[in-house]
Amino acid sequence: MKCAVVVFPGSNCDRDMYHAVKDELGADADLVWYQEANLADYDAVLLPGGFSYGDYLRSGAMAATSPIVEQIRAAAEAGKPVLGVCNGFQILLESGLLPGAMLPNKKLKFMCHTETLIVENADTPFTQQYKEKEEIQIPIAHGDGNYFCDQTTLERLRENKQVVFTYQTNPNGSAGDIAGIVNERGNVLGMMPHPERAVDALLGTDDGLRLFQSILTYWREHYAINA
Amino acid sequence: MPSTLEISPETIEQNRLYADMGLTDEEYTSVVKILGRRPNYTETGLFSVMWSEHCSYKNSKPLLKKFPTEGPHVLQGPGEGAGIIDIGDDQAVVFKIESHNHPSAVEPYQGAATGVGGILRDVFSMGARPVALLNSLRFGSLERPRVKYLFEEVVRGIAGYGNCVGVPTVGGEVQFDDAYNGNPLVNAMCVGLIDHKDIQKGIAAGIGNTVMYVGAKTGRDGIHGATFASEELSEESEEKRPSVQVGDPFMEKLLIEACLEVIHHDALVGIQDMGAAGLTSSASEMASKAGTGMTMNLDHIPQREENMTAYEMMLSESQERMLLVVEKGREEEIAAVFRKYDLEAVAVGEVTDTKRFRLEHHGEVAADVPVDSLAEDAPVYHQPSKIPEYYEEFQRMEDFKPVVTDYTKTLLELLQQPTIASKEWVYDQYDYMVQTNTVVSPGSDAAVLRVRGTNKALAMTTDCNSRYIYLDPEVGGQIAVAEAARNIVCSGGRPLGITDGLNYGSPENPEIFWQMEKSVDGMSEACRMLGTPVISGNVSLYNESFGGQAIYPTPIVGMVGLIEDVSHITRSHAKAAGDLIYVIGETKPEFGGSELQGLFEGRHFGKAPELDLEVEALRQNQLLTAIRSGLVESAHDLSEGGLAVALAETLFDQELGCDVTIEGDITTALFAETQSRFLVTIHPENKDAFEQAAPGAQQIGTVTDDGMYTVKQKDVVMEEKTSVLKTAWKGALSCLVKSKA
Amino acid sequence: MRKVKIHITLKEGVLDPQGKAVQHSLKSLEYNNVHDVRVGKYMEVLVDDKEDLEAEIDKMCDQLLANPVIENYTYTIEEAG
Amino acid sequence: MRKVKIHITLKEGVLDPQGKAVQHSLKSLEYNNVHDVRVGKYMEVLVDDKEDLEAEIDKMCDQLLANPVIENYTYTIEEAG
Ligand SMILES: Nc1ncnc2c1ncn2[C@@H]1O[C@H](COP(=O)(O)OP(=O)(O)O)[C@@H](O)[C@H]1O
Ligand SMILES: [Mg+2]
Repeated sequence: MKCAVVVFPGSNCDRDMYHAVKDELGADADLVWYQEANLADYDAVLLPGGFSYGDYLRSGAMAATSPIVEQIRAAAEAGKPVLGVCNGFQILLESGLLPGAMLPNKKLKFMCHTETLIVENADTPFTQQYKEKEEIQIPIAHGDGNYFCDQTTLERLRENKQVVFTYQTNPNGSAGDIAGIVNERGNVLGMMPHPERAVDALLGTDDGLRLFQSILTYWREHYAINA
Repeated sequence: MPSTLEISPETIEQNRLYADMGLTDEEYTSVVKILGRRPNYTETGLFSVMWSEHCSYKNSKPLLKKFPTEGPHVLQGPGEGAGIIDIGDDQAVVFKIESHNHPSAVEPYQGAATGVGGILRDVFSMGARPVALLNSLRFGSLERPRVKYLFEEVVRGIAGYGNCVGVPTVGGEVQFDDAYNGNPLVNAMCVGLIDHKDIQKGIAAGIGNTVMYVGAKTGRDGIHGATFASEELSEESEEKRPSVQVGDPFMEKLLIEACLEVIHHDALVGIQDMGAAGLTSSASEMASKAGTGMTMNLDHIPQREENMTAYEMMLSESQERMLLVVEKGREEEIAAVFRKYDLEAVAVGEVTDTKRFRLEHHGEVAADVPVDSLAEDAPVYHQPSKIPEYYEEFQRMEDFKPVVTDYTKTLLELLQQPTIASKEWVYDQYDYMVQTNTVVSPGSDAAVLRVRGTNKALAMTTDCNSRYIYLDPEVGGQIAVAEAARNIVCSGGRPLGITDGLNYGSPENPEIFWQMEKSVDGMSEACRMLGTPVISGNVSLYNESFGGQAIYPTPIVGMVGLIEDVSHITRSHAKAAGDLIYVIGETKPEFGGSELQGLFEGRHFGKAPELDLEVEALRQNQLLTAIRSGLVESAHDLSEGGLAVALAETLFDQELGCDVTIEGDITTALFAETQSRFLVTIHPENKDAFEQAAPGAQQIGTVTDDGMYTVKQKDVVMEEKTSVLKTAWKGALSCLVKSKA
Repeated sequence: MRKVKIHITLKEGVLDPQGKAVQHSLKSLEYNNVHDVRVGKYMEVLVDDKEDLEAEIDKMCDQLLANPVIENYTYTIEEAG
Repeated sequence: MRKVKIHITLKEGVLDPQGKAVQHSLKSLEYNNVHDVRVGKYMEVLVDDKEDLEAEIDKMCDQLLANPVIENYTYTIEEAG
């Protein structure tokens, strides 16, 4: 499996994502500059965290207008796994690949610490290796992580099992305690917590590693045989 | 086009306009002598900024000479953007601290943010990737609304900048004391990693080479405010006022990536950040260091505002700018690297063999001065020093003997003192994990980062108990270094070296100069004894509030240590019930400058605690050896609040309990701040081996699983739920911030 | 040249954490007559005039300046001074 | 009840990194006629009317809503709808 870690101006978790996939998971990965990328060559697309365009205007808004978004959309439509973490999630929201929007944390402060997440749907390309309702430890680090969508959308997300992760104790005011959601098809995941920061027990938790392993397994089951 | 009427050299002399810019009469006279004529307006500006304390260290140079700066592993001592120390495997650690006190007092968010931006540039301009940020903060009493505002905004500013550029803020310290009511301190430290072969220098070598400007455009930011008070200029329009420097961390992030790419390009000759005194200092220092000269055409400087004068451009402190020297004819190759990041690299000048610093603007010569006269020939002052009255009085005083009636209540109160209370409210706002190397995050003694691809790790800390330094600058200076080293050692690291952030009042006050002198002496002695050379630093003087009340002398120590194997990494938190608790070091009734004294008396007086550097070094070595032999579960230095506080902090993480028996005077045993002490927990099976490794260590009790903090003598002295202590400690700071002033 | 003044406000029904915080702070400063605060953005954009300027500004807002999921926008176009 | 509409803008000469970034972004979206963008804040504050309302709003702005070191403010007071 070959993963593209898309680097926008101001991305700053790009290398962390790269190391997680390359060194800890053992998959192929490239850091690709947003202007030069050809995502058609990749099996999975990873949008890292950080502050693309300084988070000016709205987090993720400016990155979402760059031409590469069309390639990300194409990858999603082709059924490839697309993962957006933190700023990556915000970019997915701003580009309409996922429903909803981000507001500032309800306490208006940036916060950084490890949260307990509950795996709400263990049947996605990203979560097969977890058990449903499993509690996992994953760090958060964001200022705008207060997920918002209207009531109808929230109900639809729940009905379709699109809510993948929730916070055990809501840190930021997110609707429905949402920490991560997938699109209807299930192959585009956006989440505020950072699984790439949770791949080595030396740094506190490796509960995020299974997320990447799930992607790899999914890819093997669906594509590797044919490839 | 230029609408500004330039003030004539005659007027500058007659109206003593140079004095508004900060030059003394003698300094002005020596400028005239150097030039063989009167300086024009721009030239006067160049000398005034370059000869300011900030750039020339004219009052502190004689003191800085006392620091030991060499060691077998020092690759770069003071003098460049940051110091460098070898850590083996052809890798090195780069670090420096810098103050941004005055900007933060005026505009705390931007002041702190741009402080972080500046120190980052010092480090990546050496070719190093910044891997960590730390800070050291001092504020007055949180009961004051203005102080509360400063505190909140400074923390937000540090977070806003550091989080955005993606460099983890992994540690620091915050202390609160009335001495800082009018003058907060904001010192930021950056640590970088570099491969030896990538080390860059800020030199303008190679006659004919091109000088290039990269980064943000130049505006009228931070130009020496005093100059605008002169009558001639006040007639000019409102828009000519200098404005506060605003940081753009997004631009900085692009600069970091682009600069770290461009250092691998063989067309690059030299690179330096534009820090204090902006273009003037970076350009003239690069030429001066290389023994060359430089000519710049200011028409080419990217400008954010219209009609900027040469003076304004040269003195602007706009942020996020870098100056490069590039091989002639290869400018485009360099520009292409920056273009990828939407940054423009513009040719603005050329390296000459004239040893002169020459500026052209609108077809005229705006300045032409010998380049060395700006940097190396700056004046040096040996200020008079005098022992302060207060010090002699403190030395004569009887020892302060606190009377504690309710030990538990006193402990609870101490734990809620803002200087002791948990700093989680602060560091929760910092992304301390980005780059995924942070093994020990804020909340332990020192922060620890692994060095990816190796088995090594780096420990880092900032420390300075300025109360001790106020009471006794020499001993206090020793303690500051020793305490930093204790924090490194407790984490499993061998101290490598320090960067110093010297913050004082006015050096022209002999009593303050005495504080400077003595504390530098103390720090130097400790650095020698502990084997930690000074590789970089910063001086910030004139930290006084309007009433002339100087801050406590606050020479901050930023220290980095090397942990040779990640398995040696140790935290201050006890790990398991059943472990044995030891104290290394005996305790004396020392309360001068203590938290307890502050709590009971509302001020600090008397003698500082004593320090024996030989004993200190010996104990540190013993503890480090024990840690490396795998004998230690947790280690914590005893600092503010003494044993009672350290013991509580050790238990908080897992809310464990303890069963401890103390000897001698209870108040002393619990709350004295005797130096060179450690609190250690070990696994029972290592008892003999540990006692051999740390001969003076005294077992005082065991860790328990009942969640009760229990201290006995004959009877029970204290008994409280650890969770109750923790709640008080954890919530105190946010409570103070939220409370209505 | 024209100066476009754009107001971007949160849609009704979208919680405004910033507004709430400001309101709370005003209250603790004893401005007891404050009933509600909403915080939005205000932009001044300097553009060359052209025929279909309004259509273009609409597009800018839809495409980038405002997020239709949570925000509304209004603007006025003035002669640039 | 009154609705106070407050505009908070950066003082002239103060760097506006956000405005610069938005401008740059608009440019890459090929709005080539955009010359400058400045981003500020817009607040709507609902207050009870009182005699010295203007003085009070000034005080609020100075004390909390605007940062006088780098920002200017203006406001209008309207009848609340
Ligand atoms: N301004 C700050 N920024 C980041 N971390 C901080 C700050 N202040 C304190 N901390 C962290 O809180 C912990 C306790 O700090 P402190 O009480 O000063 O420790 P010590 O007394 O051991 O030096 C340390 O891990 C320190 O790094
Ligand atoms: Mg400590």
